[in-house]
Amino acid sequence: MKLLYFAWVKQKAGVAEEDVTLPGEVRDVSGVISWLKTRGEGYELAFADLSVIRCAVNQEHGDFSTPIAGASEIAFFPPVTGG
Amino acid sequence: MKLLYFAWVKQKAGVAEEDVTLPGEVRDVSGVISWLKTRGEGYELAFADLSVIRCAVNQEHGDFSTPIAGASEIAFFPPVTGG
Amino acid sequence: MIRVQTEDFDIGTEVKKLTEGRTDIGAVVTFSGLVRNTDDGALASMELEHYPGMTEKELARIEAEANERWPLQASLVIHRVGKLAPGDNIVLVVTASAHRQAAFESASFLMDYLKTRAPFWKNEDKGGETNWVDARESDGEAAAKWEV
Amino acid sequence: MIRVQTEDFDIGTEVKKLTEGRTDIGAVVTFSGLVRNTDDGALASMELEHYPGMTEKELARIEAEANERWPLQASLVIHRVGKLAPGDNIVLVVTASAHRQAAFESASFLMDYLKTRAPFWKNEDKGGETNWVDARESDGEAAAKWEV
Repeated sequence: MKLLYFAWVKQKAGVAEEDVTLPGEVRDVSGVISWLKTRGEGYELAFADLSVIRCAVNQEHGDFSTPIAGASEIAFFPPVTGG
Repeated sequence: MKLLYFAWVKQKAGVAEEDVTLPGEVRDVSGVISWLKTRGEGYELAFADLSVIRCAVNQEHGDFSTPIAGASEIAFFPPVTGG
Repeated sequence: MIRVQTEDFDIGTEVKKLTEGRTDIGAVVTFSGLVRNTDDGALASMELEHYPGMTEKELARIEAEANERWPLQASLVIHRVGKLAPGDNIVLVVTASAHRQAAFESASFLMDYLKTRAPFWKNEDKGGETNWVDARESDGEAAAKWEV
Repeated sequence: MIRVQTEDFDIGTEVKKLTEGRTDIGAVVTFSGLVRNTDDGALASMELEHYPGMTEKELARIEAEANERWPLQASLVIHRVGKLAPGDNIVLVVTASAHRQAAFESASFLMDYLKTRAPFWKNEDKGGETNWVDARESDGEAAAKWEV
């Protein structure tokens, strides 16, 4: 599973992109976040306030309840500010 | 007093611009139109349907009740179709 | 700024002139109107007649009204007159503001007012047979929605 | 049409490419977004980060949605990425239709959706001190008004 991080989520997590093997019991995006927060202080910092975390599963906007079965790419980022 | 005509009002009246001396009793735009209609068939034709006649007094939009005292230029035209 | 002219205009050039060297503009909206062929595809050309003198005054009034209603950094209205072919530019409206809502709304307002108040008349030529274009009722309704 | 690029764009050139040789377009609306200096005037530059792959897909989705909702003859979205200076162009949206209402509304819709859904993030540089720009609540409200 490829995980991607953007903007300040990337800076706080201290990583832009990584390949991980998720535990079998992780079923949705919120499970991914819970698992990430056990992996170190950077992730804890990045995901401290979930109200400003957005996600995409396979390059489509999702939410914390989006299932990850079959997904190859999950991204985490703040609300977008382009345009 | 300068009178101007545009688009099909000009074509029907058969005149683009003319200098006229209005009778003293003509007080407003509707008076001008009544007077013009006595002046020939072209004017009668041009002003047959007043629902599609618009006017400007001194280059400002007016209506049939706009007074003409002090005016130096009155224009008659169909609803505008620019843009 | 207001211009009535026979020559064509270039949207990019006009926008650059308004924005160049400025860093207080966040949003620029342009509207350009083009000569569209009639549904029967028979339009040969179109003649834009106008009321010299009043045209400039009316466009300036409409532009001043837009600048009163919205916080604009710059605005521009160009309207062509004379003979135009299908596909040719007719009119250009440009509005620049700090934020996009003001730029969008004011450009739309300028066009709605221009369509119902600026003294221009279109005469279609379908190869000899000419026809004065009728005003559209929807234009009157579009302008009316801005009255408060 | 969708483009994500570091290079600048020229509005006039892009509009000409969309309209040239056509006589079925009556109205073209463009929106361009520029880097506006911050209120303290201290902005040195701005870095536009994006999510390659998803950006293009999301812009294409938004453009397809606009073409479903309005009868458009042509549409274009260009978004720049990388380092930009105050006054630089960021984004261009162009919509072309037979009539002006469709062109205005679809351009406004494209910008509202782009602002809330396209994965771009602005990082301001005020001479060494960098800051990720916060999303504006009003952008969410602007996008929400298009949901039916």
